[in-house]
Amino acid sequence: MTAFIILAILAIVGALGVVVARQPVHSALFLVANILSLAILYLLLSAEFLAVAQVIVYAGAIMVLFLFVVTLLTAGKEEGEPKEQLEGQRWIAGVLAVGVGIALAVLAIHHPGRAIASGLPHNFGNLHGMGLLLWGPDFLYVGAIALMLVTAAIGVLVLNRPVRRQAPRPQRRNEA
Amino acid sequence: MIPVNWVVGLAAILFAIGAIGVMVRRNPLIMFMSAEMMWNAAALAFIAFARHWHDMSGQVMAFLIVGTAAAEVGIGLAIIVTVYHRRHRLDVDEISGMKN
Amino acid sequence: MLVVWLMVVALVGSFVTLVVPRQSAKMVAAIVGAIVMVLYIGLLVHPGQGVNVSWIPAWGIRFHVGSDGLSLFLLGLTVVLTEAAILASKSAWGPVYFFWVLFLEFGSLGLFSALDLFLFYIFWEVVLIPVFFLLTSWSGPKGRRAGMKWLIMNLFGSLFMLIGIVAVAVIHSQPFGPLTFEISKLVHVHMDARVTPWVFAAFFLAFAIKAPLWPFHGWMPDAYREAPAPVTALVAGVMSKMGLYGFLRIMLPLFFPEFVKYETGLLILAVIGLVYGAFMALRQTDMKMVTAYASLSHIGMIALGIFSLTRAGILGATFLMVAHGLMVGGLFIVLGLLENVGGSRELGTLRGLNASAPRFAAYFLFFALATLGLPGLPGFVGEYLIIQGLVVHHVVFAVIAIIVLVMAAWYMIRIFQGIMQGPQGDLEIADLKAQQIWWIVPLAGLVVLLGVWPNGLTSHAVPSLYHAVHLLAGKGGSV
Amino acid sequence: MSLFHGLLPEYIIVGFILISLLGNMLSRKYHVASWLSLIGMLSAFVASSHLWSFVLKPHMFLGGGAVIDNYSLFVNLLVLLAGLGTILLGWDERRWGTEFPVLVMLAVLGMMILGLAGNVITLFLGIEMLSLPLYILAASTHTASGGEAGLKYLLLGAFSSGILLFGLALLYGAMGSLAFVNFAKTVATPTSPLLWAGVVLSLVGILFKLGIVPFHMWVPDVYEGSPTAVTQFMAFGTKVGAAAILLRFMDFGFYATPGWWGPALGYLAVLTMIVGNLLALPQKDLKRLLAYSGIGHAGFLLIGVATHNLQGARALLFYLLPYGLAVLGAFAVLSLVAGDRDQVSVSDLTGLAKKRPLMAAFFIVVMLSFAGIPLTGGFVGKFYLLQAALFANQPGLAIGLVLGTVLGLGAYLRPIQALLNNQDSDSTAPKPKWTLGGAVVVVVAVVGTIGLGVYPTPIVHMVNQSANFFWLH
Amino acid sequence: MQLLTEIILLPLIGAVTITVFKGLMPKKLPGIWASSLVGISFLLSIAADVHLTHLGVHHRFVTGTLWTWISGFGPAIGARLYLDPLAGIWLLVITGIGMLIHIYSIGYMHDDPGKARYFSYLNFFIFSMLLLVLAGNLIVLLIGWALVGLASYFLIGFWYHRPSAVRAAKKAFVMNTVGDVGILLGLALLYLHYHTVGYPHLFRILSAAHPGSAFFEWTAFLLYVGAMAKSAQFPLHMWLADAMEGPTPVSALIHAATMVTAGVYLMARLYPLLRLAPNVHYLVGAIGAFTAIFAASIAIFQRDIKRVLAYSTLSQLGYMFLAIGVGGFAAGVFHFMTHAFFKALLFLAAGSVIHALGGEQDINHMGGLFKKMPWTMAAFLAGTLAISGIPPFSGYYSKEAILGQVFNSGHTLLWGVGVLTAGMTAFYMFRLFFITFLGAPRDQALYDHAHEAPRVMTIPVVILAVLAVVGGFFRGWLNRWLAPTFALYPGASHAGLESGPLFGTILTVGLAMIAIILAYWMYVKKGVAPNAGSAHGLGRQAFEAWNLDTVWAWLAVIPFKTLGDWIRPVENGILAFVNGVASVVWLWAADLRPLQTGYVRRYALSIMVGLGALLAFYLIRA
Repeated sequence: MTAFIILAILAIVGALGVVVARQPVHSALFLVANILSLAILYLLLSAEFLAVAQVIVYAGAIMVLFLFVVTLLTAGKEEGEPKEQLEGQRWIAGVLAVGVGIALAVLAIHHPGRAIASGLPHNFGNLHGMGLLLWGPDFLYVGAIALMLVTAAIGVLVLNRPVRRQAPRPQRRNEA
Repeated sequence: MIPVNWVVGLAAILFAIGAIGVMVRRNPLIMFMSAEMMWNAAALAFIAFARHWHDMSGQVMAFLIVGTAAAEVGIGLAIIVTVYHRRHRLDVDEISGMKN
Repeated sequence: MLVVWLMVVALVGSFVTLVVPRQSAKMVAAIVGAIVMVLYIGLLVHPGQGVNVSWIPAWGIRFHVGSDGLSLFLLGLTVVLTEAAILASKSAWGPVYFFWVLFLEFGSLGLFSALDLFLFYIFWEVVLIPVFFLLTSWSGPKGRRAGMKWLIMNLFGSLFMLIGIVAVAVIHSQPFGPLTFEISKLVHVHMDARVTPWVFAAFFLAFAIKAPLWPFHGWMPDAYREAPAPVTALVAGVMSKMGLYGFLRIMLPLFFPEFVKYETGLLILAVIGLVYGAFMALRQTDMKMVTAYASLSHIGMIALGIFSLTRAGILGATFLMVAHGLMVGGLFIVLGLLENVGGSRELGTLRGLNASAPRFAAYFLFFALATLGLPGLPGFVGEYLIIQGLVVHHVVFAVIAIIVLVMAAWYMIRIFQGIMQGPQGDLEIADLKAQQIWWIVPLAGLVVLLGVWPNGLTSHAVPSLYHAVHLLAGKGGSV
Repeated sequence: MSLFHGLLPEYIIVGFILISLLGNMLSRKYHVASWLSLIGMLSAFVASSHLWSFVLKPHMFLGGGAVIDNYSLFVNLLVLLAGLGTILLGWDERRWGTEFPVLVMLAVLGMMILGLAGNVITLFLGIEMLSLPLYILAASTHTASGGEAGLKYLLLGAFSSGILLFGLALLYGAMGSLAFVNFAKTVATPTSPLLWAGVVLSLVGILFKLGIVPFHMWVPDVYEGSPTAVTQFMAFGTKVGAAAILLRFMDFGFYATPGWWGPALGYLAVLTMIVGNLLALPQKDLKRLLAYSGIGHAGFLLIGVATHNLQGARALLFYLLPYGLAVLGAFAVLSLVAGDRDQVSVSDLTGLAKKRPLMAAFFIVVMLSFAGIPLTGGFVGKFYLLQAALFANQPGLAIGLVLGTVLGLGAYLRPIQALLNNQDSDSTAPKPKWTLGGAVVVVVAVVGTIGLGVYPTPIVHMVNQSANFFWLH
Repeated sequence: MQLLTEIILLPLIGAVTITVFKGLMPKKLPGIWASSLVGISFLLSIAADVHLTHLGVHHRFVTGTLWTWISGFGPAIGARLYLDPLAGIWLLVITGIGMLIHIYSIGYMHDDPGKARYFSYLNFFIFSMLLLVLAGNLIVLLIGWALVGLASYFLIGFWYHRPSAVRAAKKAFVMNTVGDVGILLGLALLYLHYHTVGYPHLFRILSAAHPGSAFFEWTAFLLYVGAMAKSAQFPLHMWLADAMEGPTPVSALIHAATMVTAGVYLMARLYPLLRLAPNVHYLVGAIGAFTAIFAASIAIFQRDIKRVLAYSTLSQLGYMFLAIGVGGFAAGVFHFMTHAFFKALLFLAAGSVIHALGGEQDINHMGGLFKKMPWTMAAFLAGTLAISGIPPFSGYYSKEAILGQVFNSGHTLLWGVGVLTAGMTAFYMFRLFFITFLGAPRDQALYDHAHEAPRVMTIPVVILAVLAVVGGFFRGWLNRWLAPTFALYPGASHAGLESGPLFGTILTVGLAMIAIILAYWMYVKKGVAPNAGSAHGLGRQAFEAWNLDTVWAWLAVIPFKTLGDWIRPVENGILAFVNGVASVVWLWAADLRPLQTGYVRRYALSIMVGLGALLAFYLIRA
């Protein structure tokens, strides 16, 4: 319980940091903190594999990508955000999100649940267990993820191609 | 023993913070990070419930979320870069040419 | 079967006009119209059984068409008036114009012969489209607005009717019966007392807007004013009958108790339209608008006949529907030709034309007299029957109706004299040439025939009419 | 039937994606990829049709994660139609590069997965797989509006996916299972708050994709900014996918307890129909107009779910086809009129009837189908929806449908009147050119639209068969 | 039956052929063709009447149905014809006098470019009038009734380029329509109660009924409204004077001899119904008497030769209705017959005068014409004597019959009015005669041009003059002739011709003689100007027909037009409502558009709002 509280505070602080930080780099770093604390929480929740995956994929790959882009886009540019201009945006968003969050949290905490008496199954959440699933019955899902990553690759390719504005329509006879 | 319900409560709070981030920040990168945070919150909830139900399919789902997030971040960052690489500021409110 | 052929010929013919050379489109359209007329004569001789085949079996929808006494003559009205409209149109309006006119004929034929409620609805909306396009493309910017108004208002009403139709079918199928849209079967539907008024209102709205009954005529002045004269003739002559036909064909059998319940209110509505149209017609200076409001008044008269819920009234309404179509259609066509040569429709601009155009004057006067209900011409027959029906229970309305008949004589003669008689103005117009308008003579002959021998129509209409309103017996009174 | 057999269309698409990628490496010729994708989708189409008779009884795989039945196959057919149309419309759009067909196929795959999704995982994967290529496609024009469209779509998509995911997580927590089949079994009893919170959150995610008010805001901007062919794909394909999963999710997963989720959807449907069609009225940009009309149509589709009866499911499925055909036709004409531009305003249509009568006629037909005029498929669809609403004893939905239709009619009449308007037409403006792909799409759309309007019986039968998943319980 | 059909159809054939082929016909043909057709019709009418005499007294009618006119809502109504002695009289008068006037018109309309049209109208009128008279039920009667109105409309407006003619035609048509719809409603009521409007049948039913119920009063009143309009009874009389805008032979035929007496015919026809409605029956007589004296008062001050005759027609029609009102049906019919003779005569003679003076109708420009037009003068004198009721001219007998019956029935007041009117009649008629034919010419130029009419015009005039002189001697014959008709009606005790007390006769004739002498003294001896007395005061009011036109305008025309103007805003409101809904929708759309701000964060917020709302919705419901 203590561990949970500490991790929770860490995660929340990280999350708040992301939202509050003035500079994107700081936000990214706060997000790393958040992700790491969550990873530890995963461990506590008997999800060893995911904890590892979280660290490697999120903290390792995704956040690095973020940091890279942040530096790419903010280098040599003015930093910081101008003042809020949309009327009531912060206020309404805050109230709504806090309301929704509190409502959900309360619901979740009060959810009775049906305690399962027996202990965890064998290999629950470790590499072995996940492997059996992901390379077994759920392999198709992994295939889908693979296709998505391919999509991402294509996307980067397409989006960063040199711009050809107003490319002329191909003339049919030229092709022939 | 971690109280699963409390973990889900934490996830809800993270989710809300992420939502606030998306709605309040004007830097697209931070907005995107906040959205990722919402995904993370969902993954956390899945894992917590997987623990609760002693059912690994929740963890599989969480894994898939992480994988998808990776793909999405790739595309997202690419789009953000294409949109902003010539702009002065990273301000999402500037990208509002289409309206009404 | 023949009735289907009528529709097929009209439909195929409409597409044929699109592919033939531009200058021969009118001729082709006229030939198609003539073929339909010939087929219609066949139909008159052998009314036949119609066609009843499954169309969308999943919803119990059948392609069920047929012609009985109620629809037979409205089909005839459609056929005749369409041909007249084609002949009265300018060849220069192009193939698409004639396509739409024939398409309108197709839709109208379908509507009047449909015996399945779904089919009825299909045609109900199909006929809206040609008029919209005719208004949009063959008149000015005001016409575009009028077209928009026409389509949106009518569709607004008819969509509520669609709800009504589906509601009736759904209620009829409860519990767990198959869906059906056959009018003859839906008649036996048992509706909850809380639901019925709404369904009634849904149907009523559609029919009242299309007719148009007062005060649902918001689309009417613009559409009548802006449309090319032959189209106005079709709208006023044929399409306005669709709403009234709907009352007879669908609402009376389906909602007879409601009609009895709301009778007074409905009669008041109709009578307001009757009086209102007459007063408006009296104060117009545009000859087309006089006719338009006169038409509104007549629609009120027909509605009065229907809502009187007596045999005579309903029979009179049936008769007047056909007769009014021919008369007002002919009148609009003549006015349109007059506008073409005179370049105006205004009472002050056009005056004393009788001297230069006696034929115009003669045709104008003939149709004007028919419209105002001169005894011996069919308008009188219908009006007589309606008044005969009204005196059974509602003498007050009969009195109002006859006062309006006097007003009709007044406004019609006023507009005729204003344009045709009196000292001759500066305007001299070319009179009609025989080859230009030979076809209006048979039309006029038909009108005379109807006036002299109305029994030819009524005796045919009666059996199906009483079938449609068999519930009338419960209300007593054979008149 | 084996899983492999059942997933044959999907496998074919995957195969052709891989082949195309390979082909792209080997040959940079633009049309190779287009042809490959065309063949691929056609074969998938054939495969789906072939499977039709094998799945009179639904087959479940992956523990309920994938349900192969007539429903999924019908969705496949619709989606493939959308994909084929997109490929044909984009046939000559060389500037998008050879990756364009691949991306379309990827999105098609995502939509197909949505059609067969039977658990939370496939739902999520399908939605993401549908969205990711579309983010790219939306942004792919390298124009300011294209970038804006992509960015908005991306940010909001990520946001809504987050909501969806959290909702799914809550559902999982409440149910202890990811499969809809098990939801249905568990949910029979009165519900826990966690459950409905989960339903609400996941609904928001799905309704966002469908474009329901108030989750619709991205639609006009993204449609306007995207290339025309892609817009068409979004308007048709995304709606099919989202509607398919929404139907399966609600009507299959929560069939037993319709009473508590139905009304809210009903209100949203009415709101959407009215707001969407209302806002379509004053639009000047044609794509934006169609976008708002798409929102309105999403409202119509939602009726089918809100009625939570068999007729509703059938009607929704049916309505997707005439709607899609009209979208195909409208956007095809739009792209022909636009030529090289990406923007088409209503006034650009002026005088089209004179310049290209046939094109104008086709456009009119599809517009009338949108408006729900009889003898077009749109009418039959609306009729079916109305039937469903009244069978469900929800006249409010029917009235909303009517009001929405009338408002929409007002919007559709404006382009029609513009193209019939000969007076104000700019005679110097070049005539739009027919392209082969565009012509094929338009003709198919128009023939299909009228065919559906005149003789819908076969499709009605197909649809009625497809909606049988409903009776699993 | 066939005979009846032929009688009716011949003029119709004439009308149609002339209309269709007028371009092909030689100039003179239409007149001859039309006249000969009517002539044949006349001969056939005689044959038909002769045929009637061969029928039994209790069965003296010919009837039959040509075809079923309408059916389906009750017993069928046929296109029926019916000839009985009553109709027979009208038949003879219509075709006979009609023929004469046709012939006269050949001369009168000789120079008019529209004469083919004229003859087709005239033939059409004869057809309609025959249809009216020979109708076998009220429906056919109503058709004929309206068609004669139409023919009258055509002929009044014959010179359609004259605004006054056009206005008069419109007035006549609209007022006649008032009558038409009265009959329409009345017959609808009759049909409703008895399921028939066919003649012998209807008479039988009505004869069996007992008087006094409101239904009979209403029905009779409605039918009487029809008769009132057609026969120009007060207050629906104004159209008749204006109708003089038509050619003079038309005035003779339609607006004196035949059409305007259709009301008398209808009332006589509906004798069984009037019997059942005592109040309306009395009303008929009272209004008749009032019309008679009222019109006479106007006629005294008129300056237009035709207007004088028109008002005298009105006055004489009043006599006929007076007769009917007291149950003297035969007397009414008798006066109709003699009136047809002498009034047609007067009009034709007046027409000759007008013709001779090149269209001048104002008596201020006449005078001394007896030298130029002796034949015409003689004929006119005969007519004037007849109308003034001087024995032994025809008018004396018929007027005596009426006044006698009125006196016998005990309506002393009505009788007094009748007697007074007789005196006035003699005065104004002789005023007209003296001013026109005697004295010095008032307009020398016109006088110099005057000439006797051609023979084609004088011969009909002379024939009519003879009839006007001897018409009274048909008295006994008529009584016997009509007896079978009225015998069909029970309680017809007063139907036959009666004579009044001797003092009445003396009083009437004496009054007339005094009036003639007064007129002679005033207009020949003293040479009073014709327009003297009509310049101001009561005379002016009388000259302007007591300004009833204005009253009518205030009572009917202006209210209707004003109502029409009031309705216009309502109409604008309805139209504006439609447009208003459109603009409200448009504005609404315009108001909603800014919500789509283009800011992606707003969009996200909107999603969140939706989410919150949905959650709240379920929270509240949960």
